[in-house]
Amino acid sequence: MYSEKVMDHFMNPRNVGEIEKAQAVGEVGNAKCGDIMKMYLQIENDVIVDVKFKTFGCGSAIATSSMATEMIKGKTVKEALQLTNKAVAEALDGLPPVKMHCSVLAEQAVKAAIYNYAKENNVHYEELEGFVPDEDHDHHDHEEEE
Amino acid sequence: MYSEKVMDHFMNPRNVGEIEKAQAVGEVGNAKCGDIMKMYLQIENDVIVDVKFKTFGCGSAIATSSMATEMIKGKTVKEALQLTNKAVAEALDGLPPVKMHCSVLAEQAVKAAIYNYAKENNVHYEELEGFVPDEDHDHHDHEEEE
Amino acid sequence: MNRRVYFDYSATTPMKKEVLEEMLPFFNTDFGNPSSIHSYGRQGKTALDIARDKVAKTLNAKSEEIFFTGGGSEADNWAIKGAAFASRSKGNHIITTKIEHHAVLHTCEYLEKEGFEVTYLDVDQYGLIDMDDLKNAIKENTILITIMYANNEIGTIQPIKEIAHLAKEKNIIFHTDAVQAYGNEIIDVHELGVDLLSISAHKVYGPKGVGALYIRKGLRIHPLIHGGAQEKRRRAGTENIPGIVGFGKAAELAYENMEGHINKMETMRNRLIKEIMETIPYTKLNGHPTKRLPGNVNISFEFIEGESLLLSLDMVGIAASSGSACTSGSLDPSHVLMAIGLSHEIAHGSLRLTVGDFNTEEDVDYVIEKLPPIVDRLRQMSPLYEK
Amino acid sequence: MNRRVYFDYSATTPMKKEVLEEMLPFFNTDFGNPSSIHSYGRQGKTALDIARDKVAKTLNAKSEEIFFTGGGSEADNWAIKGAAFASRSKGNHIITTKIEHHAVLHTCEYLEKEGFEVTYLDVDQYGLIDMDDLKNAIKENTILITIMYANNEIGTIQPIKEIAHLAKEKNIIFHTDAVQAYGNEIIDVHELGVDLLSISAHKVYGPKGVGALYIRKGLRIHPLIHGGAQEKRRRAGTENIPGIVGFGKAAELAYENMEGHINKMETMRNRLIKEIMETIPYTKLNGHPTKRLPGNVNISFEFIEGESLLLSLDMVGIAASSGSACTSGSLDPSHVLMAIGLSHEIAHGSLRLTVGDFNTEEDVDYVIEKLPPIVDRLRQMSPLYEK
Ligand SMILES: Cc1ncc(COP(=O)(O)O)c(C=O)c1O
Ligand SMILES: Cc1ncc(COP(=O)(O)O)c(C=O)c1O
Ligand code: FES
Ligand code: FES
Repeated sequence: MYSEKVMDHFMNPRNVGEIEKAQAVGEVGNAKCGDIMKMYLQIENDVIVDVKFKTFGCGSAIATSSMATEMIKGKTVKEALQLTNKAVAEALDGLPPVKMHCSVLAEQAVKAAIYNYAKENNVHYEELEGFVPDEDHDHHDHEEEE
Repeated sequence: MYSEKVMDHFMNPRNVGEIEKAQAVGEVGNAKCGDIMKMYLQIENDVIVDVKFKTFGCGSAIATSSMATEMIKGKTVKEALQLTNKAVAEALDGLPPVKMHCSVLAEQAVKAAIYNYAKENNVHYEELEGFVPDEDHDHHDHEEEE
Repeated sequence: MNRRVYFDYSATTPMKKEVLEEMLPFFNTDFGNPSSIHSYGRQGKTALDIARDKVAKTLNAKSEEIFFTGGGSEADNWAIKGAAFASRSKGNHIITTKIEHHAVLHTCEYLEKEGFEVTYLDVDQYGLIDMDDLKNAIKENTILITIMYANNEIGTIQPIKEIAHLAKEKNIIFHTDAVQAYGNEIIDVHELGVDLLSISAHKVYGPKGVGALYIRKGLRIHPLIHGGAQEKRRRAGTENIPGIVGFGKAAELAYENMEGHINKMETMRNRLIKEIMETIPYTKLNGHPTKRLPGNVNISFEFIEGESLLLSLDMVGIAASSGSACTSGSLDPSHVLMAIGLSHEIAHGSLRLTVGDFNTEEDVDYVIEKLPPIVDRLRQMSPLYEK
Repeated sequence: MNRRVYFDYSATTPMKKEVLEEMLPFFNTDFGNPSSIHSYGRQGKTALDIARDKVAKTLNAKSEEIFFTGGGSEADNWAIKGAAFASRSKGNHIITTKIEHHAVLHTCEYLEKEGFEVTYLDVDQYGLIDMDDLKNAIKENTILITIMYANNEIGTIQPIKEIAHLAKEKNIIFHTDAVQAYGNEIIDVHELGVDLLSISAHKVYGPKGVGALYIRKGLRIHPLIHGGAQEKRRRAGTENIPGIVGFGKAAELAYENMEGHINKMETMRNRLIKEIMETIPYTKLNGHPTKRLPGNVNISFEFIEGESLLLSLDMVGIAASSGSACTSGSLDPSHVLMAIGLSHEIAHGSLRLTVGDFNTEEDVDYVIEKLPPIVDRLRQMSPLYEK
């Protein structure tokens, strides 16, 4: 079902935990749907110097959280905003179709954290235009079938 | 499906053939239903001294014909009229339920022969009262199920 | 009776050794439920996917167009009821033929009770439908045409491609029961243009109790078995993994050597027909002389009845089949033999010999040797003979 | 991961060796179609009769009340649609529960679209229906009650005898889905007084793709699969003889040692529940404490989600199951866990361990050893924990 990379990131997730004095914190998903992802970013000079996550969710949710943190660590905030769920999924050697939406959560969590950071620090990122942090991601309940 | 006795009478039927100058000949069934039984009786002093049959039909039809001829050979006409399909079936160690009606044909064939004999010779057998030789035996098309 | 020869491959086939071998691990080692996410379940899921690919390949279908069922009858029932109920708002008229398998015929009769209208097309003396009859039968409210690919009794093969073409032109769903044709004909669903096609594993050296329905991508029909999310939510029930794996293997084997198989069958079939017809008088070949299944022989013998013929053959070890109703205790002989215009008497004396992969020329010799005296013996006993 | 332990017997079971051995000859030696009158066919017919007797005996039913199907889902669909359509002139109201298997639930939902009215009874926190609710739900036009014998997720056993009694009093057909109860409870159809009862072979160490429907003698329901004259004309399709033979053997074995089986299951089940609940905090046992299947453990772990729990267990070789929707990508967790009143969060963290005949106390030890650190690791990762 899952690629070896997914299983590796699930069993040995990178960057699990919290950052106490994180500049940016974002949470998406909701427990009702069985998934919550929380991201903590430590940002210095517009660079993400550290990142941690906590996730309540399926294997794919945990693996994509882990991979997403790896992918944005050391990047500028602007670069991090380029992160797409597709890129995360590809970095994990793909996800089963029913699990693609979990990778959306990871993208959203990063954006939500930066959104909060931007708001607090009064910065504007055009990449965030149209982003609504509390929007129900409604990623579930799609049929596999046409 | 069939008892050993049925198979024996089917593979080695007794009294197959015709009697050229038979005193009594009876035919029942019809080819449409897949069964015709023809009985030839040689009757001397009210005793059936010889009997032969020809049958177009299933294994059970052939076996019951054979057994019926055995059972009436040497009997008086009155005794032969006592022959029931049940007795024939029992003598064959039973028949499958769907095949019980074939034994009715054998009983009817004997009766039809004696009926014709009685008519020609102007004898009356009370055992034949109510017997209609050309009645469609309509033995088929019963459901196995309640 | 030392020799035992099986000439009833259209009734069912023995499983090939390779098929059984492929199935064995799934009974008690890799036995998981494919819906489970643990390793046992994933093994089952992988096996299921592979088998589906194999079956799809033999029909030139996409994998996602193959839905496994519990047999050919279920596939027929599903296709017909599923399409009929799903299209009820568009119409209620169904067209089929008088020579379909009971799985189709009785389903259509059931639908008549449920408010559908069914036209049962006649066939000619060879068992072929007339395309003009079909055209004339189509009405405004026709929603489904279901016509079998090849007949199980007399082996006649219908012009499926033409029928499919006509159905498509008229925007009518077309189902074909290919249970007998599968494995004996190259079937390319896309080239044919059919919408629904039923097949069954036990007719192609696979396991009993497994079949499949091809459903053209995009076509919606109601499920027959509701429940779990198996088969993309269209056919519920824990998948019969060993059975499906066996079907996959049987399908693969059948198509690997289709040409060799057909040639071998036709050679045996033709010899049987020729020699039987030549040595035994008062016989009639049923079905089409050339448009017939490679393994099907169906001959009527006048003056005798089928069951006694079968029993006699069985006594010398020959397994065959008949269209006589006396085998089942029902009034009429086979509806197929009636539909091609046989009289009752003659229909009752029909014999079907269907050859298969495990038959040899020696088996054919054996039948040719044993059959004539048996027919003769029964004729001698028959009041119809010499009349 | 050297050790592999299977704790998912409610999903499916491995076949017992004796079952496979009994099936083997029927794949390619005694492979005949039981409808054929030749020796191959008669062998199949005999095997079929014996298997039917065996299954009938385990239910204290008559042989002619047992009808083989392609699985439990087909049996459920047949019972419910068959009874509903056959009784449509008498009424259109059906009563069931909110915790049925999807084979029942989705069939009822389908019937709603077809003009039937369905009442879905609530259950209490243990998963039990309230007999008064049932009484109150019965109306003039109620034609069918279908309530499962034992639940597949939480193992709760309903008061079937009482329900059957009430149904009989009100002259309503009563069906019970006994797929999970069969082999784990003494079931006597006559003592219970049920009209229809579904079972499935692969839950009792028999083959997948075989089930049976008990139909009380005299009760008429519509067929689901029309066609040939098999199963007394009530379920068409060439019989899956190897599968049915396997089912017969599995049934026999299950009932030979029912008491020993139940005792062994209960011992393992009770130890699992006790030790897990004692060593891991923030847990909740789902289902009834005593009226539950002997092999069923269902526990919710707060703050974590089921799929990641299953994957982690699978990595150490433990096969289990969960009611979390994240295993299937659908929005809501199990409808059963919702019906007993769990919150979404907690339902997502449920684990089902179902024990079976091949489990040992060492397997239980292994789970008890491996589970706590896994739960802890996932909780450490969870944003909900310590909140
Ligand atoms: C309670 C219940 N009913 C019905 C079924 C369906 O049985 P099958 O998988 O044989 O179709 C199952 C198992 O999947 C079950 O647990
Ligand atoms: C033409 C045809 N259709 C359908 C069936 C039914 O298939 P199954 O026996 O797998 O249900 C058969 C064989 O019995 C058949 O020959
Ligand atoms: S004569 Fe027709 S079944 Fe025996
Ligand atoms: S988080 Fe729900 S399926 Fe992945």
